Amino acid sequence: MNGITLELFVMQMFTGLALGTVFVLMAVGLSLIFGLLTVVNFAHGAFYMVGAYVGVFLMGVTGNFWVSLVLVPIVVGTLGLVIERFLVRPLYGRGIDYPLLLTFGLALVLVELVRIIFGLEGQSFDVPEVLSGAVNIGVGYFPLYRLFLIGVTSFIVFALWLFIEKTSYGLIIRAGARDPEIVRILGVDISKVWLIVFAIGTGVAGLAGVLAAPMRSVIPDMGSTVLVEAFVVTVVGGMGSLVGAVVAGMLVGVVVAMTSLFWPSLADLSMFVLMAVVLLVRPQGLFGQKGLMG
Amino acid sequence: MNDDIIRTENVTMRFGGFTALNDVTASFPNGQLTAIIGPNGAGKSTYFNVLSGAFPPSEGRLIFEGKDITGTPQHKFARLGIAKSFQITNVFPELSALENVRIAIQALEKRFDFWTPRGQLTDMEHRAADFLDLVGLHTHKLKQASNLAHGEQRALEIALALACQPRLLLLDEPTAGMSPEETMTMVDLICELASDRTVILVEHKMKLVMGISQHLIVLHHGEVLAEGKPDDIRNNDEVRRVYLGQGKH
Amino acid sequence: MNMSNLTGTITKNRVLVVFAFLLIFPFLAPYEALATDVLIYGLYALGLNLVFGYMGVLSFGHAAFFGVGAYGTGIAMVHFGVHWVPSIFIGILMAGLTAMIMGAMAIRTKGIYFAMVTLALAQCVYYIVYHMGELSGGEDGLTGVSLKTVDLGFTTLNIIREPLSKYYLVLGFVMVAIFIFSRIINSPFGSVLEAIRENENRAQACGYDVKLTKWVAFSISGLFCGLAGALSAIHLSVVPIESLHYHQSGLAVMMALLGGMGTFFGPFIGAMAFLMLEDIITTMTSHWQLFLGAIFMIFVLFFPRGIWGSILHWISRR
Amino acid sequence: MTIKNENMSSAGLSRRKIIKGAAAGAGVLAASPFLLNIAGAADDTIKIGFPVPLTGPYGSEAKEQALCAQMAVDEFNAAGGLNGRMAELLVRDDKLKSGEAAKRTQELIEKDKVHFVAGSLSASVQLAVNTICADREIPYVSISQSDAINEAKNFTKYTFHEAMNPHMTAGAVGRYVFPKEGKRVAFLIADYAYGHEMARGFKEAGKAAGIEIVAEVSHPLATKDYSTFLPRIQAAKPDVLCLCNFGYDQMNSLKQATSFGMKDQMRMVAPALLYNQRRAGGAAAYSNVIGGTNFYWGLEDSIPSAKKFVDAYRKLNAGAPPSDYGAYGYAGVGGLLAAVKAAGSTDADAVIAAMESTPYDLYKGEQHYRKCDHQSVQSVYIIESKAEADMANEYDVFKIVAEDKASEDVLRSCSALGLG
Repeated sequence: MNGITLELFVMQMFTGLALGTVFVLMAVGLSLIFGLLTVVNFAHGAFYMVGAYVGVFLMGVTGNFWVSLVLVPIVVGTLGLVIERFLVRPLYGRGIDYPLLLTFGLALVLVELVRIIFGLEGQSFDVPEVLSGAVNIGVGYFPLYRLFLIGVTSFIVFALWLFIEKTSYGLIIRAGARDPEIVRILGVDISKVWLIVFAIGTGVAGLAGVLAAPMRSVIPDMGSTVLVEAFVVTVVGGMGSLVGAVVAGMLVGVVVAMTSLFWPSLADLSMFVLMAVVLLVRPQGLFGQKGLMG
Repeated sequence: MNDDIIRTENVTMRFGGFTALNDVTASFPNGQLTAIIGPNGAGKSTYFNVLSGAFPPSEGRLIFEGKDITGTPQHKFARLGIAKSFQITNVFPELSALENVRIAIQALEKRFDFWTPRGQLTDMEHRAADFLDLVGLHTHKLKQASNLAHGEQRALEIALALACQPRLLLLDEPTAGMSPEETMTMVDLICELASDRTVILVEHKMKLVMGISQHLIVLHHGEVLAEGKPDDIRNNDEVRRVYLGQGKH
Repeated sequence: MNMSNLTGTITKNRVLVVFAFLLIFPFLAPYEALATDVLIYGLYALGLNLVFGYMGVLSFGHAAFFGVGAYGTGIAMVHFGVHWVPSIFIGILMAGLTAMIMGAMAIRTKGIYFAMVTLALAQCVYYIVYHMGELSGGEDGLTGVSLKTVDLGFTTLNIIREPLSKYYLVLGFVMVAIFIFSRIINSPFGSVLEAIRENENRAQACGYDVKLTKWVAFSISGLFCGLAGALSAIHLSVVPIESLHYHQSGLAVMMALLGGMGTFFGPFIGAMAFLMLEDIITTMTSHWQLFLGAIFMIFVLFFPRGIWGSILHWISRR
Repeated sequence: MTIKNENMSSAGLSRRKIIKGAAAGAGVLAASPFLLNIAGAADDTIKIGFPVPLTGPYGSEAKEQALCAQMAVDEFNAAGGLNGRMAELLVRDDKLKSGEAAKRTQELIEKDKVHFVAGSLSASVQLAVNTICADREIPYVSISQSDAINEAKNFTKYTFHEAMNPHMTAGAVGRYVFPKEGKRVAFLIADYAYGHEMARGFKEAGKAAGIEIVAEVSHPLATKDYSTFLPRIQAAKPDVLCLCNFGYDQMNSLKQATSFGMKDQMRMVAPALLYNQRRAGGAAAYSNVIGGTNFYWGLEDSIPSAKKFVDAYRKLNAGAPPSDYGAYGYAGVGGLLAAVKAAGSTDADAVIAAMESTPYDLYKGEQHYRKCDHQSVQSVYIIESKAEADMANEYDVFKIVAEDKASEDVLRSCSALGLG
């Protein structure tokens, strides 16, 4: 290939990692919810979209990007909380497919509600002044906002890891993921744990939405492709694994970036090829437990 | 030992870092009722799952009728002549008792027949009915399995296992959760079944086991603690210590 | 008790019942193209129902079979000038082949994972077809699949000018498919599917190779959906790329569930309810998706048996 | 069986009931252009089917199209129709999906018995509707950009293309930009027919200007994140970057290119620069971008028909001016109705003959349909997007910098299309 220098290659690598951050944030929430609740949340993309719109709304009201950034996951997480409590919970014990089907319907409803409230046309959401522009990272100019994105994602992942590994709540979550019965016998109200995990997962999806909003257009359909990408990442990483979601998200980002460099028009196909390979070689995903998938 | 029906040679089973079975070598005499006993956590269920093909062992070999069948996929065990009942009731809940058994019979004959109407499978249905008679469910043939009483479901499960016409029948705690009357009926059934085939039983009710089995294997901490006739086991100091020691807690 | 006799009779003669109903259906539907759509989507949901309803495995990848069936037929007709009848069989075979490949990968996973993996694999098919350029038409879809007249020997149908004759042409294919489907679910293989739905472990212990059975059922299911796709290519004269999108898979799932999964009539009733409701609601509001999503959630929460399944349940309890 | 029958007829009944109720009940609904078929029209009405994507990402463009098309119908009716025969517009939602469009068009023809069809907002929908209409011998006026529709493979005598096509748009923009901005040109191309058609138009224009193509990157349609495609273009150091994509793809790639600092390094050019898209994307992302359009409301200062159209629209819409895609809807339906009047009948062949022979001026100066491919020959306007500071009001988003005069010479020749 002509015109491909080492610098371009390194730059592309970096771009891939930044791209991976959105994948990571989406997959972490999806994977967490699955790991504990065995619910595949088909509305995950819709929560991402709602996050972006709540961000647009809060920006309009407060005019402050940072306030929106903090409030969006709280608002979307609360929405997740309500949905888990009143819509998903009645379905536990009714077969593993039902929550999935419910969230599929929910996604349709959420998208249409946003269309009714915000209209069909895209909303604009500008990068805050301090984060706009590009900085020289040695191999070329890289958007500051994307560097910020890498930082925020690392922070969120680290915080989640601390929460799950180092707090007593996290201990319950880990135990509950292995055997909900045991946790119940120990006298812990597992349903409360489920509620919180669902809220965290959806909240992080909402955060991903608002973080992506300045780069991508904010439209009601924006969650649809992202959902599939998040599925691919979780399948590659292994369901229910935090590490898996992070590694696979980055990996998918880099694979997409490299394909974009060498065979640009096949960029959309590349992640699926990666997934097919993983399925053939290691069906449970890179970091998945065997039992979950068979 | 040519009269073994099945034996394990140096079987070790690990789950992650945990060793559930350690170097278990034991054999099960043909035509007899053998019981696997041991305190909780001794590895009984794991051993049962190795014998019935659910878990391929991490190490060691599984020999059935002189043939190495280590690593054979689960579904082939039924075709080899090894059938099992599960510890937790495991039937086809929304189907009738008769259909439950008929499907089990069909597994040996018509796995990929896409065209014959089910109504024409009368021969299979007759045979299924016979198995239901055998386990005492003749009055419940058309009842949906999930509507049967617990004991009846256990009986149905044994009928499912029998439908494979096994030479070796593996039963995992067949009387678990049963009332005393149900237990009596089940014990009678087990004895009857053992009269014309080899039966391996996992059980933790010592008394029950001592009364009906001809051979015993005692597991402790994933290893074979003792093996022999009921009387030998009863008088074995090691076994007494393990069981009595347990009782103190 | 009269009612349960009636349902018994219906079940026994289910193929005839469907046939009789579908014969008069275009006179009840608002317009013929919609009636034809009900046939096609009913068949599509029926195909999915083999794995979803009867075997209890949720697939979100059936758009791939519908789409490949449509593209296979359309490409054969447009680019290779193949007669429409063999083209339909080409479409079906291509769909079956796709199902075999996708199935071989997807059965390596279990339970809920299956839904995600089939979805992702179907998206993969979407992008592959998308990139086939001239052959598939890419984003523009495949146009010009026009079948104007059909020579039946004794008469010639002008299916462009007479939408009713197009309906009956499609019905011919659909009825053959329904007959075959009915035989399959009533066969010993059909009972294996039910056994897997009821208790996978038990079926395995009984001696059924569950993975192989799933793969076979998945592939057969793909054939039916492929026919549905092939017929849709002829019905619409175009093959849109979105017929491969996962939303298309979602349609079949919703129709099967609305009608009653695991019931024989369910998919057709579901397709009928779905498409007619859509037709009514879209004339009143552009927010059809809101109603669709809400109705679907209500069914999942309160009527998981679907329309036909709930009727059957209600009759059996009287 | 009985049960299912009841099911069916009750659905049919409720449909009728609902429709009656809606028609009787809501004057609001009757005024809405989307429900006109409900208020049952007399039998000799001239019916025009209008499939556009009311829902979906370009819903606001579609609504605009329907609104303007309705304006054209109302004007026709107010002028007495065709000897008293009134026209009616039947708007249907095609959801921007060609399958849905094919189905809706069949419905319009079979159930509603329309005489003509106009509409569409994407090439795929346009081609699908074209197939359906041509098979059924219904004249169809397409109002979105595409080159394929004029080609022999798709063209029939029933096909009319009111919108510009990518070849003429990109060509016009290229002819303006390349001599001015520099010869090193890079392309970012959405990987579908429309994207490649635009790139081809640019290259054609570039031959005369002697451009050097330094990078050509195609991205999948509807890509959300362009960061992986941009470094390569940046590394090639072009003078001009041609964004051969549309709508949200254009908006996203522009925004992200801006964040990579590329706007300071090269001139961004987007052949189809849309009014609504620019307003949704914000001034910052679009400022200084050069593009082409069929219409901008600023034309009211120089062209009488534009003034008339803009005034009429403003009266109906609280002073807001019409958009480019709205204008297509107006001209597509208006031109069709003018031909009906000229032909004195709704007979397809008579109307086609009238359309082929009659030039028209509805909103932007004179246009006519070229005989061989029924492409509307029209001027292309070159516009530059204003920065926030230069805008007089929220509607003041573009500056018209040049006009590429209407001429058959800028179109691909009839023989190149396989039509002659």
